[in-house]
Amino acid sequence: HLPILQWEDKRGLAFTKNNLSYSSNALVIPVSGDYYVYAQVTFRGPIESSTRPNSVTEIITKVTDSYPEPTQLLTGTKTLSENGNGWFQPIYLGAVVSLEVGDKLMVNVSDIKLVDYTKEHKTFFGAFLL
Amino acid sequence: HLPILQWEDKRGLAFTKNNLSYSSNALVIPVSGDYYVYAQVTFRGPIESSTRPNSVTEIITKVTDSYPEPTQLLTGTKTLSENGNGWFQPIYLGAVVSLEVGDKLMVNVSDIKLVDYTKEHKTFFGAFLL
Amino acid sequence: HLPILQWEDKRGLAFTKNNLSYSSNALVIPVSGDYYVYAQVTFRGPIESSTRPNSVTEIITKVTDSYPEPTQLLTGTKTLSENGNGWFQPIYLGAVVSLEVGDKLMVNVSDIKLVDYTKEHKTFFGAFLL
Amino acid sequence: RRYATNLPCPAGMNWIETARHCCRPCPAGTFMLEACPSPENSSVCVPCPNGTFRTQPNTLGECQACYECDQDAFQSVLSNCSATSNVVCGCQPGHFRVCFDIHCSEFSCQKCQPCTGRLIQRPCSEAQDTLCDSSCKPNFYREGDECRPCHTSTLDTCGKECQQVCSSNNDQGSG
Repeated sequence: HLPILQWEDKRGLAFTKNNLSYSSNALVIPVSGDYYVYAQVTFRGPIESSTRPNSVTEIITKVTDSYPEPTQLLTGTKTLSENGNGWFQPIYLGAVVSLEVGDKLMVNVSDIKLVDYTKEHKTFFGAFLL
Repeated sequence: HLPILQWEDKRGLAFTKNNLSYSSNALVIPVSGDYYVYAQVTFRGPIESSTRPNSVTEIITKVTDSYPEPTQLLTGTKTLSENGNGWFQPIYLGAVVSLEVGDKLMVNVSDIKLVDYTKEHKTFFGAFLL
Repeated sequence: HLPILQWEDKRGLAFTKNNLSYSSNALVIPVSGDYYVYAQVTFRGPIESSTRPNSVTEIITKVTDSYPEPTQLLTGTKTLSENGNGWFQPIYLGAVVSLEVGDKLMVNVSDIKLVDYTKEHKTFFGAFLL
Repeated sequence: RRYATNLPCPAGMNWIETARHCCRPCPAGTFMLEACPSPENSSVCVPCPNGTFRTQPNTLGECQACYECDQDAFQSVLSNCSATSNVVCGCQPGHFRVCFDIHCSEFSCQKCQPCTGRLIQRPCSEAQDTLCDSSCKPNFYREGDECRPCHTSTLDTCGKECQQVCSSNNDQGSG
């Protein structure tokens, strides 16, 4: 599986409301229902790396007690065509999904080293109950 | 008009929740109100094709009994610069629109052959009442 | 600071619903709470211009009476690799933010001359209370 | 006006929606945990937790998260985040700043060019790359757009340009 992104959930704009809680890299669903789930990851090419990847991928995944395998809910895959290494590529995903209490939501990415973690308003993750 | 995408609404991540029903390629609005409407289409370059289009376009369109012409609600247009044909380009659109009961929502694309249908978490379409 | 986009809120797809009002380039928050805020800006290369910028940026910003400086809420930055100047690049942003009554939301862009204003379904901005 | 009108507060005070009166802002480096019970009293102001900051007096309920410098893109910390100021990032030694737009809100750090075999007209700095002299240093000859040391040339690799530069240096040397 693709590596899982870790999230800052205390400082600044990060907040977990209506008792959506965040633990071990996942948003934990407090009550069953339809949620709008969204995430943006800004990928960027570090300047010196000789090889630029062909593509970057972001996947919002669900792990649930009722099924041993993670389920891919939403996927954004983009090939890269910038030459040189100084590139930026944001991928936004969002949709309504049905979730059960206790379900866990995570964001997987093709390469954690390419994620721009420097500013909270460039890479973010959240959900709200409809 | 651009060709209309067809949607699988029975299996998997079917989005027909809160009695939004789906018929002849369109989401049918069950009750008037403001809806957040969204869609992502993942376009990809078919391997064998030599020519790559200059751009890809996704449009969320509304057809309503009160007006003979379809109305373009949201549009995403992206030029392509990847060389070769193994490219991927997701386009996400989402916004609040006022809809009447019976209105139909559809997704039009510049070229149906370029749409990545293989996985429902890469190309999806939905709406929810505010 | 980056220039602020102006919005047409009277005609067409005006997004000022559920008494969100719009004044001097900003959406004004009528009641405190958590809002899903979103905006799409379609950038395009003006035909006559020879030089293409390296990148385009869209930022949703908050101005509040409680703090003398604007706060960047959401940012999308994309480097460009299309050659020539007839390019298109949409950037969509959306997330939940906590806002106070009277707070103002604006959209800043790296270069106003590159914004495709021609159609309201290509560049749009809105919010709704959860 | 369609939303509750805020009564204008005297200079130096902010309207607090939840308390429905004006309060004096908390100083920079803190945030407002509890609004003042009345305009004459002070609010409960709490220092920004580690990793957050407020550069200005405010009546906000939290501090802003500090940015981080992009180590993978050869950025360096020019000044650390403090309770009253965000981190300031620059470029590691031997690198210069490449801005992504005219505002330079985003930049990456690129390796300075070494000017091998040339004199340096302007050294590399945070803002711009080294400016190399267009001509080669003494004892260096031009090969394409490179300057190569004479001692590395051999009889069969030493073309016209090389012979002009390197042999005349030898004459001077032995003369």
